[in-house]
Amino acid sequence: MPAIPTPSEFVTPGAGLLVLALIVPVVGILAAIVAGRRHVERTALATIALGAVVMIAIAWQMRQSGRALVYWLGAWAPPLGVTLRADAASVVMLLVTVVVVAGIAVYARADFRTPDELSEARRPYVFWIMLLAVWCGLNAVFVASDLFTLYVALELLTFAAMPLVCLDGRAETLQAALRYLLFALAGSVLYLLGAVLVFGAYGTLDITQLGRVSDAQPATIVACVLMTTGLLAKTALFPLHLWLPPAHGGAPPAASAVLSALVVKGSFFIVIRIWFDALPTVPGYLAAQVLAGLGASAILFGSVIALRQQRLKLLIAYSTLAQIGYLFLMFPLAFDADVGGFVHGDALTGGLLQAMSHATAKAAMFMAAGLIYTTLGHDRLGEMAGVARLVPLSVLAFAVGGVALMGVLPSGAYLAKKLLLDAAEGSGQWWWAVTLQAGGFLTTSYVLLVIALTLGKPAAPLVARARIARSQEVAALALAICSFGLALAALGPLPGKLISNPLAPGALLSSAWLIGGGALLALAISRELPRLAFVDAFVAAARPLRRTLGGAGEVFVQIDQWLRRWPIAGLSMLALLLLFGVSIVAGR
Amino acid sequence: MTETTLFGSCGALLVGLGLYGLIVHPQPLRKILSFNVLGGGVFLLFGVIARRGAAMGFGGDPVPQALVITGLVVSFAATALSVALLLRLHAVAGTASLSMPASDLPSGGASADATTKTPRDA
Amino acid sequence: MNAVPVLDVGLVLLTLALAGWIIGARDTFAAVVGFVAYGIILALIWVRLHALDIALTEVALGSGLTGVLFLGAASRLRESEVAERAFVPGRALRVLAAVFSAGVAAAIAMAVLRLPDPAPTLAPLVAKNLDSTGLGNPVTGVLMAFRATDTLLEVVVLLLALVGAWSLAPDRLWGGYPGLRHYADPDGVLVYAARRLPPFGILLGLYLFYAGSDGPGGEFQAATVLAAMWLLVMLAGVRPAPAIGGRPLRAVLVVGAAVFLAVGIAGMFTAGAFLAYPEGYAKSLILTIEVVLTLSIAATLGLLMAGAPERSKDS
Amino acid sequence: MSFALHVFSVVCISAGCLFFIAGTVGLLRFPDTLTRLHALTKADNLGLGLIVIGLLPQAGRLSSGIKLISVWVLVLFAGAMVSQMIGRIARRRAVDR
Repeated sequence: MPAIPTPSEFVTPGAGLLVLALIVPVVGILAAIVAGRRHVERTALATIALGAVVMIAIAWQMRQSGRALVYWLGAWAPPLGVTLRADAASVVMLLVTVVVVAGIAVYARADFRTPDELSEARRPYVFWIMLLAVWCGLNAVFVASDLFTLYVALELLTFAAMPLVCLDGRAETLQAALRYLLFALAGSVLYLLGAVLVFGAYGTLDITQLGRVSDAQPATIVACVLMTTGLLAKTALFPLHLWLPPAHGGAPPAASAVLSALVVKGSFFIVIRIWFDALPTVPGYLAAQVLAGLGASAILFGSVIALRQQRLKLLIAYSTLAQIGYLFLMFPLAFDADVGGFVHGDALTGGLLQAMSHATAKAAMFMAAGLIYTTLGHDRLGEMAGVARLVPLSVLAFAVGGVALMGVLPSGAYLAKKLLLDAAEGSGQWWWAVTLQAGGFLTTSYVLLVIALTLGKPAAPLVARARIARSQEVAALALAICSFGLALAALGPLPGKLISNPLAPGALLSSAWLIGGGALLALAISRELPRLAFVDAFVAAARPLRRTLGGAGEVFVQIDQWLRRWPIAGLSMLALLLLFGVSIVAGR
Repeated sequence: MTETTLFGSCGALLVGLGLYGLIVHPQPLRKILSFNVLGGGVFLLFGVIARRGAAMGFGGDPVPQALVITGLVVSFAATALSVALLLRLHAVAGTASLSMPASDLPSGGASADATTKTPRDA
Repeated sequence: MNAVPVLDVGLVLLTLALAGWIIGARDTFAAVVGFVAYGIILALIWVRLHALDIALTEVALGSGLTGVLFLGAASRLRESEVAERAFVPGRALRVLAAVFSAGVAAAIAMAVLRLPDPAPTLAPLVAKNLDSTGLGNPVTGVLMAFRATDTLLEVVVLLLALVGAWSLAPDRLWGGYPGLRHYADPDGVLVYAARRLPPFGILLGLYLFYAGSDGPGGEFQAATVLAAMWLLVMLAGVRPAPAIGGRPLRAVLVVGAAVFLAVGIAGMFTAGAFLAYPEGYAKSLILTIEVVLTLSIAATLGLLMAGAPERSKDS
Repeated sequence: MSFALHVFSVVCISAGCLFFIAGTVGLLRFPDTLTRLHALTKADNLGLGLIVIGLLPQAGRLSSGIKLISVWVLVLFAGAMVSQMIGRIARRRAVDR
């Protein structure tokens, strides 16, 4: 009988805090369900505040001890028991998550207040409980070191996300929620099947133990393929994104922020856990190229289609599609040929930084879009002119979040890009360097487009249809600013060579180059154009170019619609399963 | 042919059948049914792996067996939630189809109204 | 080939045939009936795989409650079914889907058949540590002690599914009564059954629970039987489903998870770890948790079956 | 004695199986709902009853015997109830038509 792996790590001091990270939201959920009425909001806010203290304590503990925190639940050692384990990646994700949750909570207070004439209302009750639940599921994902516990956490996340999608109960969002639920459930079943195959091969589900014993045998290859594809379906990586645009574009803004900024990061983080920690030597170089290739397609499709949108929220939803693709570019760059596997290093740090920046920035952008919507009563891009003067803070929040995503100094995304570019150069994979640069231009193009649209001169003076709370604008802006500072703070001291003076001539030039290129792309492809004098001049001069590129953009839109049909998306999932299988087998 | 070979192949085939149904059936209720067939196959594979680990007088490794029970309960919750969602979609839209374009749904299309405090009821 | 594998082969063929029927049947109602049978045959396979706890769960939850759920949905959706069939994908797509599914199934079968021999197992570790929990049923030991965290999270998942189902109600019906429609004739046989059967059902549920610490059974199986009895009472209209706004009801729903959590937290101080049980008290604590958990799970399952509110609280 | 009990079991269980086969054939071959129900209830009531009686001598323990009989009683109850309900629906449909 093969020896059962013995525990390699023992409980570390202060690791009890990880239990708190897990149970504080659970206590909040239970209390909110019972208390109901007006207490739901208060319970949620108090829980989040308490949780923030716990996360800070965890980060402090981690910095004190300088190594991963490990906790055996029930004092049972793995493989029999379940281990909680937090490494640097978990801790920064925990911190960023609680910040985003808190920002969304402050913002949502105005939208999800129980009306005075009712003792309890559906929307606040559901929203606050599900916000806590999403947070709970994510914390579990970040600290659980067990493949099956991760499955339960994933399901928790799905069940919490689905009501957020269809909170307003329109047929369109109910349909989006059903698509999301069914596709996500299929994804989790595939993940579960992979997990059981791993158990069948090694007799343990503990990620740390698996990292030491796992090897490429038929069961683990199939398991890796199943788990990866299942998780990609839940992350909505192109071409498995059938549910993302309607779900993220149709939900109320605070809910969209939760879905776009947080929920997709859960399954993404588990992909990292599997490729880097549980089965590091299984997937191999070729499969990583395939994965990043999907990411590159996501960037291209997501960005181009974002430029062709007529509604702001859908534009942001497609931007999420593109940014999810960006997250997967780091996989081939983190492959170490000497080890034959994926190693923690600069590439992974870059990928996580990107995920964190996206979390804060995207939450801020959706929140800003919600404020614009409330003010105008619509979010049609063609009628955005003058909005910057009407709600300057909201537009500023959108702009700051967008600029952070573009990767201009000194944002987290800039650092992420720099780390990834260095890794691409170091490993000789120039094609990913090109993709990273191109992705920067594409991101810049749609961010600039929205900013320019709001700056235009309105045909008729704009009137605000509704007043928005100042606290909401501040929350959005604060989160946007966080995407500059937070990731840096979370990472602690950085090597000096990464940070340069943003106003130095070289840095300014590269920013200008990025902005110029992005602007050109936006002018060439976008559907809506800002009413600005130089734009009109450009359009008059470059009509054929716009016709060609705009037509190409429409082709992308058509392909996207085709890919998002259910049977096609299902077939894509099966095709990906087979493709990953072939690329792993062929890669060795 | 051993017991685990037989039931293992059966589980794999059920997974294949479930996946096929999930993809090609146009009615969501049939998709949910297919999802349950798929789940049955996955759990059966759990059972086979548990059975392979029979030792110490246990008829199977108790850990994967316990995981199946947890999995069955989660799977029931998933089914109940999807059915409830499906019934609600049907009540609001008169159809439960996932293939129908959102713009053709009764209250869908351009009149998207995400921030209203009181959404309309069907 | 001796007599036992013939039975196994028969069960497998029957399962595959039923699965094919569920996928292939034209009428949804027929597919649902096939699904109920599918669950029962699967339960027999679980018995053959020496997993009686799973067999009980499968037959009660996987086949029974899920079957009822599908039957209700199929009858409500019947009128729109024909229109939806129009969206059936073309032949090329179907063939491609079949080929791909077969490929995936083959890869999985290959992986399972080539698992290492002898198989790794945690059975010795479970056997070694089961005594300290005072339980005789190793599966209950895993669920309530070794991997109790999963069970706790799972109960939270069930609760969230219920709140998610409630969230589908229209705003004005919030706090109202779930939408179980009952057509029962007050003098009919269903009402008679709903009055006579529950005592036996509750007895059976209690037995399953009682047996579960040492033999097959446990809180999930017991809760399912109790939920089924409650469902029968609700369906017959003897006692309609309760309004979802009531605090006592909500307290019943969460009390199981709350007690579980409280014992877990107490373990941090008395036994050195979250969800650890102090020596000598393990069995009594586990039983305490299981009692309240059974109640909460039964209530949650019953309300999940009842669905979103469809009548206002004033009606 | 034990041989006689074995023979008794074999006879009863075989008879029970016969009822099940007959019931199944009837279910498949009979023309309408009510006659199909008629065939089915024979399998449930008599077939299962005979099998339970046949198994009783093999049960070994009193508690197992009680469980076997409870199974039969519960199936009888459920069978009677469901047949009644199906029969009612069938009659209502016949009247409607």
